Amino acid sequence: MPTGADLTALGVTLKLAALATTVLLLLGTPLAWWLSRTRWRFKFVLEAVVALPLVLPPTVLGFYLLIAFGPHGPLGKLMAAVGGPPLAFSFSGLLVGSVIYSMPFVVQPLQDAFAAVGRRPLEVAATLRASPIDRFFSVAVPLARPGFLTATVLGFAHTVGEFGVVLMIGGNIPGETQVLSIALYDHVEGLEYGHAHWLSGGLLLTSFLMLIAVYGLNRRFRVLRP
Amino acid sequence: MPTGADLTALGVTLKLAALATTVLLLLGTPLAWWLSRTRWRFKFVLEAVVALPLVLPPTVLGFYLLIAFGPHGPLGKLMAAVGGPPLAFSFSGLLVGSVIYSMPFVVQPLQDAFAAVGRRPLEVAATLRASPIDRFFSVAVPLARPGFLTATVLGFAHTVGEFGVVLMIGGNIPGETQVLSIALYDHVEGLEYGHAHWLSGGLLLTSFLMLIAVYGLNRRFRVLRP
Amino acid sequence: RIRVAVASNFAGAARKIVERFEARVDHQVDLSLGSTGKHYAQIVHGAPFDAFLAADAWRPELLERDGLARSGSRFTYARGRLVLWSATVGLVDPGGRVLDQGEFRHLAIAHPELAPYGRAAREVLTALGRWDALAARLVRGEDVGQAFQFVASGNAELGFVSYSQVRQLEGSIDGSLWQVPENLYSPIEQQAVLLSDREAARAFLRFLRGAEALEIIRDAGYGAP
Amino acid sequence: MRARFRVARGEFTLDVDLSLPASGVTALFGPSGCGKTTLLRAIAGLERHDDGYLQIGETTWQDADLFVPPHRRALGYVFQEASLFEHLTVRSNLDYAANRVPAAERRVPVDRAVELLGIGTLLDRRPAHLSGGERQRVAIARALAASPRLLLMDEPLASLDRQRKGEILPYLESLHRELDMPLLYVSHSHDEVARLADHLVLLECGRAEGSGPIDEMLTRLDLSLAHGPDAEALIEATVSEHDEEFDLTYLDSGVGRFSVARRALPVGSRVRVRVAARDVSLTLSPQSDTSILNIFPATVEEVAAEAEGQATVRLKVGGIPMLARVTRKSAAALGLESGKKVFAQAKSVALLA
Amino acid sequence: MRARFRVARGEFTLDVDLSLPASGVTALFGPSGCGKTTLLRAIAGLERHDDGYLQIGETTWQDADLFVPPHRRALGYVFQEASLFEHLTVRSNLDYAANRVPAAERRVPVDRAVELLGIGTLLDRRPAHLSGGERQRVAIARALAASPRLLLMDEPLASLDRQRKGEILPYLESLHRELDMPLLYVSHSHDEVARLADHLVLLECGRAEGSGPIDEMLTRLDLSLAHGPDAEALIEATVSEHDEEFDLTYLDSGVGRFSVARRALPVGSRVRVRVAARDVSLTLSPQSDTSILNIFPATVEEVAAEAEGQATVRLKVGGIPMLARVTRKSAAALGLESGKKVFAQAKSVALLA
Ligand SMILES: Nc1ncnc2c1ncn2[C@@H]1O[C@H](COP(=O)(O)OP(=O)(O)OP(=O)(O)O)[C@@H](O)[C@H]1O
Ligand SMILES: Nc1ncnc2c1ncn2[C@@H]1O[C@H](COP(=O)(O)OP(=O)(O)OP(=O)(O)O)[C@@H](O)[C@H]1O
Ligand SMILES: [Mg+2]
Ligand SMILES: [Mg+2]
Repeated sequence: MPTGADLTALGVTLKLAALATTVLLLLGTPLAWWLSRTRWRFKFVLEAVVALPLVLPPTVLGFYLLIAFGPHGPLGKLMAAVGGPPLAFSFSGLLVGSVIYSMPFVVQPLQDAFAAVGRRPLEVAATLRASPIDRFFSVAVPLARPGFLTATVLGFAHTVGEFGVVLMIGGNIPGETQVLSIALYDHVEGLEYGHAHWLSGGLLLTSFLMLIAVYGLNRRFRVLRP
Repeated sequence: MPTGADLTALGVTLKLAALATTVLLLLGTPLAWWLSRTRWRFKFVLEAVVALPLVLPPTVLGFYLLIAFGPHGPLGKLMAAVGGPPLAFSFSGLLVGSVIYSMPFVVQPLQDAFAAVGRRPLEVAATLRASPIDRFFSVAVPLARPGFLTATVLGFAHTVGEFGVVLMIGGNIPGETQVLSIALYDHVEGLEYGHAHWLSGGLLLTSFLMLIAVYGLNRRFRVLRP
Repeated sequence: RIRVAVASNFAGAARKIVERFEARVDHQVDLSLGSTGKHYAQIVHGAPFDAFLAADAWRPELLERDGLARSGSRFTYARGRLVLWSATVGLVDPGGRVLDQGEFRHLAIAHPELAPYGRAAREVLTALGRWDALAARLVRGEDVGQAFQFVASGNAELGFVSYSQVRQLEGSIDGSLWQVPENLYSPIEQQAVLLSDREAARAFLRFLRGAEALEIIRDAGYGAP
Repeated sequence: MRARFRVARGEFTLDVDLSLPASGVTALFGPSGCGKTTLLRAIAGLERHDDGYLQIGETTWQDADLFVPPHRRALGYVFQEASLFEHLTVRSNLDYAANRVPAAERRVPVDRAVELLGIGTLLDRRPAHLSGGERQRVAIARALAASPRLLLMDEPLASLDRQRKGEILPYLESLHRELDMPLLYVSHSHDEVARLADHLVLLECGRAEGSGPIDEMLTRLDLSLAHGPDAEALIEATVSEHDEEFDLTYLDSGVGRFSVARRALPVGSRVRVRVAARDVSLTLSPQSDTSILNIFPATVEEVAAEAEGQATVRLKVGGIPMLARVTRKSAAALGLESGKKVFAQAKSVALLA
Repeated sequence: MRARFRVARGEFTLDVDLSLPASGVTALFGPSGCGKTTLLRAIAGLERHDDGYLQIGETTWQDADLFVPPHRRALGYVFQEASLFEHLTVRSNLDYAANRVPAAERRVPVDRAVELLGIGTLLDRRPAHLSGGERQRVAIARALAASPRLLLMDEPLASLDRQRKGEILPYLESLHRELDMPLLYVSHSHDEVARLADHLVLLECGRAEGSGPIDEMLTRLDLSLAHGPDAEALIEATVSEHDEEFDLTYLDSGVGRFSVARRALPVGSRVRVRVAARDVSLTLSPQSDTSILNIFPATVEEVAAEAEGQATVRLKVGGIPMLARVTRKSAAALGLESGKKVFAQAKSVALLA
């Protein structure tokens, strides 16, 4: 049976995953769009930078984020200067960490999907008086639908399971930064296997149902390509 | 300066990432192809299953794999029955674990890319006497190039940085299952910060150069889509 | 060639001991660092370790009880010493009164249920009557290693860490610390067990109990068993 | 060649059962959305419809038990929409086709196709860097390079200029003659069909309204072709003589001798003559004081009323069908009815070479 | 309307400087790959070429400092290739266009466009479920529904059957008359151009070989149009009388009176007459004993030699240009040269309505 703490952790997890996915899409979409359109010679450098955080083990990435968030770190100083909340041991910090770590899973599929849209539909929209913003939302986004689905699923799932970064910068504060993955990890570490099985099963089932809902719904809206 | 152990770990890591990426592409490509073509009503269930391992924290996933690989686990028994090598605490085990964990990052982009190819080019190839296998390799694969790039980069990078699963099922055995991410983690845990910085920097730089090479080369072969 | 699973917090000392050991005898030792919980799970599932240097006494006991460790081989190889440490000079006074005045936002401890140093920290705070008052300001690392990083990076102003960790910095951070009196917490016994029957492993554990190793352990900031 | 298909697609149903000659050019003609593309795709095997039958010459490609997949059918298909491989250069597109033809079946060298379609300068380009017509020409060249046993073309010349068409059409004509490569051809252009086709299939709303040799099809009053303003008859003829003095060329045909404005064609060459129904008038006795040169005795086969007081008369002239468009008033005045003997005068005829 | 562009693309360079009428139908004519699409795209602003100038009526769309982006140009563009939004139904494709037109500028109701193009039954379909011609019709309807100030069409009717064309063409003609919607139209079809265009631009290898009113362009001997086998002249005329007895219709034009086979058109309607060069013969004195009804006094302007012993003669008849194709031998015999007075006899003329 799940404890109250588990349920709290579930709440934090869902909130984190939902927010992180939202932020990832909000940041990743314009970036992916730009990457898919630009003819900038050095865009491949930026592409590499986006994928880079992936190669660091999450705990190590978390370690460097911790240093960056600290009072002497660049992000810590920045936040202090603008009067923002401290990032370490806070939900905002988790959000930042999760976003950095999951970014490539959102940007890459979106970039591919935008590239696959091609120029023609956007040109057509332009001749039909659609402004750049208008045609982005009315043409590019709907046609890049499969990419958004992939980006959302990968971003969300990865944030739910993400663990090392969160462990390192979160401080495991119940209700604030204790997410389900940590709770689950703790059960395994504490040899509470029964509990761990229960929680894993629940997490898998919930996620499975969510994924099925997402993929199942998507079937109905799939764009046909001849 | 890197120690001899670090260099050994680097070797194991590169071997693991290269092999895992190869296996991921070998398994993921047919699966993605099938998913992108089938009209099976319940394919969304399979799509969900592929994405599922992501939501478990890697150590927890590793824990379950450990149980499965162990002498009493289903996979362990299977391997013993067919006379295969034991999976737990072996390089083969790491490979299996990494493949399971990184699978969605390979299957999803490939599936999207195959879907974006559309039916027409394959029909054309069929009328030009290309057999199904022939047209898969001569048409679908080259046209799905961006998807392969994304799949390879995400799969490779994620395997390099991947850590929890490997730590759990590998047992951190130098020369066999100690990968760079674990060595790096050990340095951080052991407060050998100078060492950790050095290693992170090296890892980032190497990966950066590899990514740049991949993306940069890719620029030249990009397929134009009107 | 033997494989030894070692708790991460003992990594520095373990490496030095192995170095001496290998110089002395014709055996080689591979260290696998990690958390004691993970090592335990791995050993249960057949990990090929010959000896286990845990961060606590509980997991070795379990292994011995379940017959996974050689019975009678278990012994305490080091005793952890808890300190209240800050990376800021002068923040922590030698009497620990900073805990009462409370001019800090975060106090880092290791996981009180999972990590021996976390349990000890909780005992100290309880004994001082500050546990409930400070509960909202606690940040918990999975193990004492993370708790240390919280403090070292300055994100937590102070925290309960292992003296061995502070020693290992060798003054690269001019912080301030309070050696917590040992009567405020039950001893942090780090125990070792023999897992395999191999002579080299026995030899290594013998060496670990020897005077030469003891010297290193003390020097690393641990109390002698 | 026998093709029977039944395809249901929402409100649209294709239901055809055709017997077509196994050689020559067959045109598929019909309004937009009548099922031409659907039929071609079924013949190519790109879509599998269970209730179908397809036989080409001796070979069965589909019946109740058998379905030969498209890559074993040795077809060439020029799709209605652009269909080049975007990842390959023009040259590689052509090679893709040529390399998959067994050496023994190679009949159209790539070079020949390149030359014919005038795409020699485009070989190193990617399809995205071609104009619409250029893409279409490459697609035709690629289909030819596949040395098919049956060539299917879905409006291949729609985006080409007249001159280019003029160069390609004779080659397509020669294909079936020289290489015995039958051609099934979708076109909306009366001109193209009149020039190229030996056989015509008229599709309408998914049904084959008719199918037969082109000369018959054009003049059948039960079909729509004979009723439009462009109703016409096609007559095969041979150039028999040039008249230097009057600047005329004489053509001999089953109908009789045609005189047309002089055209520099070698005597003996086979041509087609197109006689528009509205250029044909009828008289009961041969008129001698007329400027009209082409006058033939004919028999009325059938009379059909048209809109605006017109009527279309189907005639047989020496066994060959011809159409005349007259007013209903004259039809009545002349007492036109089946079997009536009349004289058909063609005011002008066009020579298609 | 003034358009100047210079576009370099590999070996191809488009370099044009055109002044076109700001109303009416302008046809862009030229062989495949000559730069028609490139020009349309530049006019639409889909590609930005620095060295360009474009002015429509009073409005400047591009000059050295200014570049109005395509979505502010209020154009309609029918692309050469299919270009429907695959993610929207036919209806939503049309609405996409209509919804972006400010209420004050709405001139073509969606319903009208749907009806005209006969796509009423397709409204709920996705483009992938349409036939080629159906897609093309939806694209035209969508461009119309955008109520553009300038309509650009890249071979819009290529994939449509003759009947459908016959329904759409008059509407396109009416657009510029009733709605003052100028049309720039790429076509390879002589027929379409002859019927529709007021103005013709002849492109060749990226250069404008010529540009002017269609009747002049067709008869200019310095251009290729006058030299093919299909050289022809277009003459504007008015239906003036029907002759019931001889079944003729009389047309009055600047050239004189034409007699053509009777056609049920109201007296007074404006039509075009097409006179093919090969149907025109020349005499030095008016012949009276000929069957040819259309004989006009003319002045030779220019004589150009053709292949195969032929020559093309440009005439002026009452100020209106006309072409005659004769043998070089006759040209010499008649002493044809600039200024010579002759009589032109048109054996047959076609009425385009
Ligand atoms: N991206 C490109 N790179 C190089 N050459 C190009 C490119 N795009 C077009 N061209 C060339 O420019 C010329 C003009 O192309 P354009 O599409 O304007 O021709 P078009 O007149 O529309 O021909 P069509 O009637 O065949 O559509 C062609 O010769 C074409 O090969
Ligand atoms: N997937 C589909 N679902 C429903 N109807 C379809 C589908 N595909 C085609 N149709 C309909 O089938 C009919 C035949 O289509 P087809 O493409 O064969 O026409 P076509 O004769 O080739 O026309 P065109 O000359 O316009 O290319 C059309 O009415 C079309 O609307
Ligand atoms: Mg079609
Ligand atoms: Mg074009």
